[in-house]
This record gives sequence, C-alpha cells and structure tokens, in this order.
Amino acid sequence: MDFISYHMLTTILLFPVLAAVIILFLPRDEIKVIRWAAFFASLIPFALSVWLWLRFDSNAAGFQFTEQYPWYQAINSSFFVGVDGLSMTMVLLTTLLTPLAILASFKITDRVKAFMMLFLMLETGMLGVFLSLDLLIFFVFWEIGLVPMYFLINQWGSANRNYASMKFMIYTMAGSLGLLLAIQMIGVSFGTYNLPELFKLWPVASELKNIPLGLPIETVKAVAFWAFVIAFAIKVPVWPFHTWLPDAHTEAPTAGSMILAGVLLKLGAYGFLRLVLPLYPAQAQQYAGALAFLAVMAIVFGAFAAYGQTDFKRLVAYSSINHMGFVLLGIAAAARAMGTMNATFALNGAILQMFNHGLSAAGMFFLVGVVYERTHTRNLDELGGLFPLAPVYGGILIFTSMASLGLPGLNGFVSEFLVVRGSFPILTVYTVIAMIGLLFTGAYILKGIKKVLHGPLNEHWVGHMTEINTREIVVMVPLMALILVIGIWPAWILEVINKAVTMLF
Amino acid sequence: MSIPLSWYLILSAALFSIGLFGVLARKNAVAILLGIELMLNAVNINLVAFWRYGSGSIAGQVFAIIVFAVAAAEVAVGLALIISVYRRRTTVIADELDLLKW
Amino acid sequence: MTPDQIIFLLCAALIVGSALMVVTTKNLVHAALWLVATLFGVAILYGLLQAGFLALVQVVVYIGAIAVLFIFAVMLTRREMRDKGTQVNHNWGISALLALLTFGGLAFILSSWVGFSSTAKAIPAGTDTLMMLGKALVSPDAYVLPFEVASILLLAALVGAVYIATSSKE
Amino acid sequence: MSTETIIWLIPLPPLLAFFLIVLFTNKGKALSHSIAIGAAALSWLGSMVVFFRAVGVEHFGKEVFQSSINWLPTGDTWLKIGVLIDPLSAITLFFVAWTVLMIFIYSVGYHNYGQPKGDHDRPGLPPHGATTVDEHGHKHTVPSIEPMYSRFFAFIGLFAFGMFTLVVSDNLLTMFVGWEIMGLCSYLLIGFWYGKPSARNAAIKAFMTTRIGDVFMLLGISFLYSATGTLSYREIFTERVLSVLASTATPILGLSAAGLIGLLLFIGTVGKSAQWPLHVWLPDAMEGPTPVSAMIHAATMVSAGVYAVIRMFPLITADFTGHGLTTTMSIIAFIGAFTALFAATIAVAQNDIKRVLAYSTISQLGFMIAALGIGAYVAAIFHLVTHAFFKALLFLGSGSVIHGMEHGVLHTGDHSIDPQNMFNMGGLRKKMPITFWTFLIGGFALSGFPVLTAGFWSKDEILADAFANGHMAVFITLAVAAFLTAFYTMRQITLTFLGTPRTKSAEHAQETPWTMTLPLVILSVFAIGFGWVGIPEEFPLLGGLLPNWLHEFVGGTLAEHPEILPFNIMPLLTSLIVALGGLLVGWLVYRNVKSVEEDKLQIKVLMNKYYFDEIYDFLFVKPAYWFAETFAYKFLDQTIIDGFLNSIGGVAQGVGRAFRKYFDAPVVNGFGDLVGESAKRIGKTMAPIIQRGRIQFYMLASLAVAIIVAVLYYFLLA
Repeated sequence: MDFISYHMLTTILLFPVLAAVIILFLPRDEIKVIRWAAFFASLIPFALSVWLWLRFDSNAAGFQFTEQYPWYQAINSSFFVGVDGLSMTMVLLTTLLTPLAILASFKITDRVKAFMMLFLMLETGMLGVFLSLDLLIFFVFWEIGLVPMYFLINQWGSANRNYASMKFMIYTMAGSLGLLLAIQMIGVSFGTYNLPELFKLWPVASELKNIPLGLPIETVKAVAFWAFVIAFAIKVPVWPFHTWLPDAHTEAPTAGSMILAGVLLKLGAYGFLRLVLPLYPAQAQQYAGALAFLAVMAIVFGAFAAYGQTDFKRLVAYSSINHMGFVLLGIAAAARAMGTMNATFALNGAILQMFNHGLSAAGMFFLVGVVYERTHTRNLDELGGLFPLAPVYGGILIFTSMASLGLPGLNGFVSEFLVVRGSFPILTVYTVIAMIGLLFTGAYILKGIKKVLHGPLNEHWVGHMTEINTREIVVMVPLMALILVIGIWPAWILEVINKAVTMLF
Repeated sequence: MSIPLSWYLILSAALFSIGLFGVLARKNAVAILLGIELMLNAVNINLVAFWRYGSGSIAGQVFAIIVFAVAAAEVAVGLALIISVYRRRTTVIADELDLLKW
Repeated sequence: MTPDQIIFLLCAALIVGSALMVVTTKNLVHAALWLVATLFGVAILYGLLQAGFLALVQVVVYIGAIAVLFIFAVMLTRREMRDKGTQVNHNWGISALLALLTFGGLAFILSSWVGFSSTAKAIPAGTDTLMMLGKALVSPDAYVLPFEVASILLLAALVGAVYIATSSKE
Repeated sequence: MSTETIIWLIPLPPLLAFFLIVLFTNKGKALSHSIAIGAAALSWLGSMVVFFRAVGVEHFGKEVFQSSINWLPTGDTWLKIGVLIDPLSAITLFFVAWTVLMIFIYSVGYHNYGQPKGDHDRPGLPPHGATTVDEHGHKHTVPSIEPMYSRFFAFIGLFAFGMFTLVVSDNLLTMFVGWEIMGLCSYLLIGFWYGKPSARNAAIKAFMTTRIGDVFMLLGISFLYSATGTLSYREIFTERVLSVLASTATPILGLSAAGLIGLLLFIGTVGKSAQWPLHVWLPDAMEGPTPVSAMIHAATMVSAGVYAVIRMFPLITADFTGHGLTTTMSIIAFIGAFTALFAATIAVAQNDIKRVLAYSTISQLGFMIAALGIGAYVAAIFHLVTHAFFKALLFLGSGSVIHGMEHGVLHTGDHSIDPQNMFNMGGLRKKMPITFWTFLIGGFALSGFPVLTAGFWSKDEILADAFANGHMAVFITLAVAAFLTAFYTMRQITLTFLGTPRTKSAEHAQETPWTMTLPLVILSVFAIGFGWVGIPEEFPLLGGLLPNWLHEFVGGTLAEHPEILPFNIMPLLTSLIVALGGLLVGWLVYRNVKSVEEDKLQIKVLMNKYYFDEIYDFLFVKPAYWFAETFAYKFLDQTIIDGFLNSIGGVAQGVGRAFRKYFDAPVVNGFGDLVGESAKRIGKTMAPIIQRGRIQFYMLASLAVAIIVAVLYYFLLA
C-alpha cells in the first residue's frame, strides 16, 4: 500500500495500460468478461483519483504528489509528474468519464477486445497530458492520445469515418508540428524540459543560445507563442480551426464522442492554461485581443452553425465549439489583465467551464447515441415526437440540454457567469458580442429538443423507439448528479480551482 | 626429424585435390562420399603436421579427433541418405537426382 | 636421404596412388578397398609424425568402421556395381582441371609462406602427448565444449541415419 | 424557528415536490397532487409567518430579515448568496404565496382529477374526453383526465420554487437563478401540450424572446458586479456605492454607470414582463393550460420582471435629482406608457377570452413600468400586488369558463366550436354563477371600478403620481389606456356572461367543481380587499378611515421614505371617468351583438397585432435562420474553411500525383523495374543452362568462381 501511495500518480497513469495488457490475454469470444473487466479496470483509476482529490491540499503552493525518474538523460528530460488544482480537476474529469464511456459502449459487439484496449490506452494518453511536468513527456502523451482516438473513429465509426478520422489525425498532427519545434527550441536553449524550472527561466529570458537566423528574441518568442497557440487552438478547437470537430464527432462511436468532447477538447484548453499563460505572459497579453476575437467567433459562429444543423450529433458537436469558445474567452481576458481580480474570475470560469462542458457534452453525446442506437438515424427531420414513447429519456435529455444551455441552477451557468463577469471589464466589446452566441445557444438547444422530443410524432418509431434502459440511466446518473451539485453548490470544486488560479497566476 | 613441413603440406594438397576431383567428377553418390573422405584425410594430415611442427599446443590433435567424429557422422548420414534415395528412385547417380532444378 | 624421408616418400606414393585409384576405378567395391589403402597410408604418416594415438584411431575408426560402412553401402546399391560404363560424368575434364588448379594454387600459396620448409623440433623428453590430448579434451579450460558438441553431433547423426534409412519404407 | 431559517426554507418544498414527483410518484396522480399542494401549502405557511412577523416589526425597512452564506470563492473573497426579506419582498411574498397556492388547488380541478381516462388521449395533447356509460345504459362524453397529470404538478412545483427563490434572494445572482428557472418552466409549461405545433412554437418563442432580455440582464449583472464587487442589494444600495456608480461615465448614450446598468437590467424586464418590443411571446403563451397562463401572467413570471425593476429602483434613480427624468428613466417611462396603450388597443380586437387577458396583462404591466419610470415607487408596488390578485382571478375565471364550455362541447359533440372564442359564449352567468360573480369582481378591479375594487386604488395612485409630478404625456397615455381597459373588459364580460347563449355548447355549459371555484372566491376577496390597505389619507370621505398602511410599510424599503402626494381632484376625476365611461361604453356596444360580424372593432391591423409577429419573422427569425444554416454553416464552415482545407489536401494530392507520374513512375520505378526485369530475363535465359539441379555442377561452378576470385584477389590486390 505504501508503494502505491508514494507512486499514486504513476499508478493512476499506467494502470489503464496494464489493464489493457491483461485484457489482451482474455479470450476473444468472452465479450462479457472483457466488457466488465474493462469497466472495473477503469473504475480503479477513478477511485484512486477520488482518493487523491481528498488527500489533495488546495492551500499548498506548487505541485503535489510529484514523482521524478530519469527518462532521457542525454537531453535532460525526465519522467516528471505532479498535480496542482488545475490538473487535479482535469484528472478527476478524465477518470470519471472513462468508466462511463466504457459502460456506454457495452452495445458494441464488433472486436470488443480491441475497442476496450484502445479505450484504456486513450485514458493513459489523456491522463499523461494532465499529469506531466516535463515538456517532452507532455508532448509524448499529447501524441499518444491521438492514436487510439484515430482507430476508434476509423474502426468503429459510421459511414464517412475514413474522411473524418483522417481529418482529425492530420489536423492535430499539423498543429503538433509547430508545438514540437517550439518545445525543442525551448528545451535546447535551457538544457532542460522541466516545467517548473522553465516557468522561472523562459518568460524572463533576454537572450538565447541558439537563435536561428539571428532573429531578435521577441520575434522568436512570438513565433514560439503562436506555435503553441495554434497547436492548442486546433485541439480546443478554436474558430477557424474547428471544422474537424463536427466531422470527427459525427462519425465517432458514441463513447468516442463522449471522450472526445469530454476530455480531448480539454487538452487544448489545458495547454493554454498550463503552458501558454505561464510561459508567454507578455505575448499572451499582447495578442489577447486576437485570441478574444477567435473566441468570440467560435462562440457566435459555433452557435449559429449549431442552429443550422439537421443532424442531431452535429448540432451537439457545434455546441461544443460554442462552449469551448467561452473557455478561450476567459483565458484571453485573463491574459490581458493577468493578476487582477477580473482575471481570477475569468480563469475560474474558464476552468470550471472545462469541467462542466466535460459533463454536459459527454451526457449530450451519450443521449444522441442512445437515440441513434434505437432509430439508426440522427436526422432531426426524421426524428420527432419521441417524448411520449420515451418519457424518462425525454426528461434526461431536457435536463442535460438545459445544463448545456447554461440554465441557472445547473453547472453551465456558474462557469459562464464567471467568464462573462471576468471578461466583461477587460474585453467589454467582445463579451457583448459573445452574448449573441449565448442567445443562440438557447435557439439551437430548443431546436434540438423540439425536433427530437416534441414535434409531430413520426409514427415510424412507435415500435422501434424504446425507453432508455437501466444501464444507460446508470451512465447518466453520475453526470446528472454532478451537473446539479455543481450548479447548486459549486464551492467544493471551485475552491480548488480558485486556489490554484490565485497561486499560479 | 629430417622431413620438412613442406613435404606434408604438398602431400595433403595433392590428396585434397584428388578427393576434390572425385567429388566433382564421379557419377555415383557413394563415390562422391569416398572423395569427401579423401579430402577430410588431407585436412587431418595438415592438422597433425602443424601440431608436430608448431609450438607445443595440443590443438592440432584435438581438431583431428573432432574431424574423425565429424567424418563418422557425415558418412553415417550420407550413406543413410543414399540408401533412402536408392529405395525411392533405384538410382544413386548424382546427375539423375535433379530435384533441385528450378 | 634419411630413413624417415624414405618411409615418407613410400607412404606418399601409396597414398597418392591409391587415392587416384579411388577416384578412377570403375568398380566401386574396388574403390572402397583402395580407400582403405589410402587411409592406411595416412595412418603411417601419423606414426611418422609421432602421433601414435591418432594412427591407431585412424586404423580402428576409419578403416574399421567407415570403410566397412562404405562397402556395405556399395553392396546395398549394387545395381550400379554392374554398370560397366564410365563411372565419371561428362564434366570430368573441367573437374580435373579445377582439381589441378586447386593443387597448383595451394602449392603456390603454401610455398610463399615463411614457415613452408621449417623443420620439426624434437618433442621434449617426458611430454606425454597422449595425456595432454586427453586432458585437453575434458578440461573445461580447453576443449570440453567442442568435445561434447561432437558427441551430440554423433548421437544426432546416429539417430538421423537410423531414421532416414528405415522410415523410407512406405 | 428563527425567521431567517424559515425564509431559507420557503422555496424548498416545491423543489422537493418537483423531485419527488419526477423521481418517484410519477404514476400516482393523487399522490402527486397531494405532494405538490402540500408543498405549496408549506411554502404558503412559511410565507405567511414571515410576512406577519415582518408586519409586526416597527420600521421594518431599517431592520430587515437577512442571512447569507459563502457561495463562490473568487480570489481571496467570496461571492455570497443569501436571503433577504424587506418590505418589498415581504409584500411580494404575500401575494405570490397566495396566488401560487390557489393555482395549485385550481389545477386539480382544471386537469379533471377524478374523471376517467380518455378514450384516445395521449401525452402531449389536451384531453379529448372519455365515454362513460351510466346505470341506464346511456352513453355520455365527459371530460377526461390529463394524461400527464403528475408531470404538470412537477412543473408548477419547480415554477413555484423559481418564484420563491427570486423573491427571497438578497442578491441579483440568485434572483437571476430563480428568474431563469421560471423561464425554463414557462417553456416547459407553455409547451406542455407539445403535440400541438402552436404550443411547441409558442414555447420556443417565449423562451427565446425572454432570453434576449436575459442576455442583456446578465451583462448588466456582470457590469454591476465588476463595478461594485458585490451583488447583494443591501450592499449596492448604500449611498457611497450608488454615488460612485452615478458619477462614473460610460461611452454609451452619455449614461452614467448606474443608468447603463439600470438600462441593461431593464431590458431583462422588457423580455420577462413582455413589454414592447419584446411583448410578442405572451399572447402566444396562451397555448399552455390555463393555470399556467395565470401563473405566468399574474403571479409569477411577469411580476418578476416588474419586481426586478422595483428592486433596482434605487440604482435606476441613483442619478435622479428630482428634476427632469434621467435618460434611463425616460426610456423606462416611455416603454411602459407606450406598451400600456399599445397592448390595450390590440386587446379590444381579440376574440379569444385568454388572449384578451394576455394583452390586458401586457398593458397593466406597462402601467407599472411607466410608474417606475416616473419614480412612482409605491404606486408601482401597489398596482403590482393588486394586479397579481385580480389578474390571477381573471385567468382562473377564464379557465373556468373554458372548462365549462368544453363540457358543453363534449356534451353536444360539436367539436367545431372553439371553447375559447367569446362569440361562442353568452349568457353564462346563469350556468356558471360563481364563475360569473368572481369574474365580474376581477373585471371591475381591472377596469378600476371606483372605490370598491383594489384596481381602482392602485391605478388611481399611478395616475395621481404622473399628474402630480407633471408628466402629462404619461398621464394622458395611461388615462387613454385605462379607458380602453375598462372598455375591453366590459366587452369581455358582456360577450361571455351576459345576454343569451349564442351556441348550443354555451347552453350546456356547466359550473366547475369546487377545487376550481374555491380559489376564485378567495382571490376575489383580495381583488376587493387589498385596495383598502393603500387608500390615500387625504382622499375625500374615505381617506383616514383606514390608515395608509401600504405606503408606510413599502416606502420603508427605500433609504429615503417617499413623500405622500398632496391630493388633487383632477386625476381622481380622470380615473372615475375613464373607468365608468369605459365600462358603460363597453356594455352599450356589445349588449346586443349577436355574432362576430356585428363587431365593429374587428379591424385587421389590430386583430393581427400590428403585424409584429410577421415583421419579426421577416426581420429577425428568417435572417437568423438563413445566417445560421446558409452563411455560418454551409458557406463559412463548409465552403470557405473546409474548402480551404480540402484544397490544401487537393494540392498536396495533386503534387503527389504529379510527382508520381513524372518522377516516381518513369525514373525511380523505371530504374528499379529495369534491374528487376533484366535479372529476371537473365535468370530465365540462364536457368536451363546452369540450373539443372545437378549438385556436382553447382559445386563445380562455385569452385570455379572461388578460384577465380582467389586468383584475382591474390594477384590484383595483394
């Protein structure tokens, strides 16, 4: 036990891979055993991260539970992991959503073993990004997460999956190209990839050892800044880098969408918070206006595009763009006025919004999957009037939609309010324009509810559409409970975030 | 000892070449094996001669012994193969055993 | 000409002559018998080289076992024995040329080596080469491993020979 | 229990009822309504206790009940939420608790509790009626119970929770929470019969229209929060904070920060209280079941809008010196007065009994808003309270009428008769006496029938205030609106209850069960009696008989107690004339109208509500949809961005293809193929010569090569 408690993070990080290896040796045809094994295996990191959350001391500055092992000594990169309030929240989200997503994919019968293994590996990839405190390790995990997702979309997706998975892959890879170069430049310049050290060295560095082409340092920093920003912006995704998202979501299997929206998008935002803001405070401040512009475009056009959809899943996918826009708006505002009260508001809101969107978007995608499993269509014009056929499903869908819409009393409102409150005094005009997006959030959510649940009953579904089953309710219950709890009493999580934000920035 | 090493070497070279001719030119598979035995003996002569004219190491004799063992094994397996082939094809003429032809 | 040299030349004549008979005679039984003669000549050479043990082994193993094995094999495949035609294939000319070339080449290369015509030193008194050989064969510092490998090889050859020779009955 | 604890607990029973019904008792109809009504009664009890304790405190405005807790950590400080009962919220709590409880009870009867299940009812559509067979074997069609009976009680429970939360909050944030929860509930309740396309669209329209206001309100809250660092009323409404806000300039319209925040918050109210130009949702909201309409229009949501402005009154008037209205106040006054008149003119041409009431609600809310715009604080509260009672009464009464008519429709079996169209009614006073008398009381209160009714006193006070402070434009507009109010109210009463039945269905209309009439009776008591608590001291004859308790009590909310107006005969006369005149004209005109054709006021532009729906559809809804689907999605995302990406992909592919075609294939592959081909050809040619399977030949060849190599090596290299 001592061993585990001293190597908590590594255990959480590597347990899924270990479980995947064990699953590899299970007989291929024992589908049930494989499913339950994967499910229970994914519960263990969750249990451990809950334990971690309880042990976490939010008042302590810096990183906790750190572990450092030599990894690539020639270039002075080490396997360095640790958590603070920011990553703790994300770890909790990841380990919560993975079991739910696995539970959600119990309907899959095709190559269950490979599916479950990929899923567990995906979990490790995502956790690695949140946990790593070494730039190179960060990048490694950043890329590792990509591969299982590619296969999940490509192998278990729907009709147009080749195009979607390819777009997802190439787009993200294109982003990481610049990221890798920038990371290398920083690493080579300082001879270390250790993040806490770099936070101290890099922002104040006035000269570098090996500047290519003899460029002035400011230019180099600005270019590196944009390399980071573009990599993360693609992942978030920020307008206009967002078009891979609807395609990937639409084609991905339900559980894939849940994780994609729930966690993978957070990687980008997390990158902004963990790397961009601390490493490039000056550049971030300089270009905050541009970031805010992109954020507002994401909010407004995301909402409009969502409203213009006829595919239910695509609608939800665009809603993700809309919601993640608020995260970026908060970050941009904070970048402009780092250290002020308003920035704290904005960052609190942005981080909480990440968590909240993880809950509500995962829920929404799951619910889309539930209706798709039964009707085999996502076309809003073909669905309709399902409320009398599935009242419980309808209730859950309305509840989750309302969370997504940002109804006060549910979680989305708290974070959106904080973001708006934080960015209003800093980026007034952008915030005001963003309100258009907020308005249309209502429009598309209501459109979705109207077309799916209300609307004239399509008699075709009378025998086909069945009520949501117990397993699916079990998937939704933790999400809904958290949505409600955070809506009513956000302090338990926001306190950790708030402490982290005040100490970090 | 008045015999120079060169005599042994020349003799062994001659024996080797004769054996070689036998291997290359004889039709009968058994005769080919006979040629091989001659070549092995040539080698053994060399080994022993080098031991005798060399600097005290016993290695030459050891290798000669091992060559005996190898020769015995080779003959046993080789003859078994020939008999086996003979049973199937009723011939031991090497030129007629052209299964390796591409 | 010392007696040694005379003995050597006689032996050499025996060896080369009977070897030539081995590769040229038409009757295979005769060829096997000529091989016995060659082997016997080699055994004498070993004696000349003061390797008495090897000479004995040569006689017992080669002549006693291998040559007899050949004779049996020839008799088992004796349809060929009755062939009165040529016992060489049509490449025999080239083969002979190559064999000669090989001999010439070997002789040439050997003759250009510095130790080509060195003479033997007397074996120091009191050295028991047989004991040295025995110790070398079983000493872990020397050749026990090749020795054991050779024994395994022999075993494998034994098993393999039996298998190949018997299992071919369909 | 301490008063503060009770206040904390007031909103909870309905919320609990909501969850209980949704999670557990969805199947049990009796259990569900018992839980809901029990919860409403608990909240009512709590509210009454709090109210009377508040009344018992002297100078309550100074010593309010409040309590707060930390809610959101923000940097080193906390955003606190809490409860506050000051005179304003106490009196609001009073009328909310009463109306909510009445509506809960009324719903039992309205949704036909105790009636059989419908023959072909399905969730999402109003009940169609059931066929029963009595002991003589006669078949009767009777009203059938609502298929989603339990769900209705869950929804109104949540609705009540939202309203109570809004009232007891001590800060703008939780007020906004309650505000939005009500928005959700109104969406759910208007779309309750979602099987009807009109209900679906009305629900979305209501939600979206109010959301426009909400978005501005959220901005206002953010602005206020960032400017003052707090959202608590009591902390904002201190002299220091207000003077800072009033002296901070903003770049918009030359408003001060206080004015701009006030304006932003007011836009929220415009949406919520259905003021022009965001009034369009309210008439459509009549698609919901009638108790819902009453809830939304009278007791809760629209009142919440006015309540919010009243709440923010100190902020809105922060830079008001008493001479000349500020820009914000002028805007508020203009919108209020304009809406009051505008909606009244539409109301006179409506034939649907509920729609008339809907427009009258908009109009009456305009009165209150206008009153606030001109600084008539107490008058606005007074009208808010009285209006809540008599409008709830009227809506419930109209529901009762419709219910009676539906009974007639089912009885006659003539389903072409619209039970809500007033021209299908007539003479119902004999069939439904309780409904008639209570409706009459409510109608007279709405018209401002002198002295007796509550509506007279409150409306008179608004007019008096406008007149006394010299806002003649507002005064005249409101007076005209008041005249029209009396006129269309009398038109409604005449067409519905007086004369003789115009259809068979009306002849067979029936009085409704006690669960529906009891709330009517109770509310009519308040519709009369509540006016008496605010009679001006100087009023002729009656003044001073009862103390002007309301002014004393409510006025204490403000830091400076508002002055009592000197009595003036002009506004009194005006309100007497417009009320009585309107009623009289209404009665005279519609006394003998037999059918819709005889109605002179069926003017197209009025009936079509000045074409606002069509204009908005053309100006906003269609372009928004076009923008969303065609521009934002198809053009921008799919054509521009994806087109750009795909063209990069295309170029890469083209380059690759060209590379392959002009370099790889001829050069690299050509060379490789040449090597391979020639090797193959050589092999083919040589195979019969050298590959003969003769082992000796192979040996010969390899030996020859070895010798050649050795010779070459030896002679050339060594």
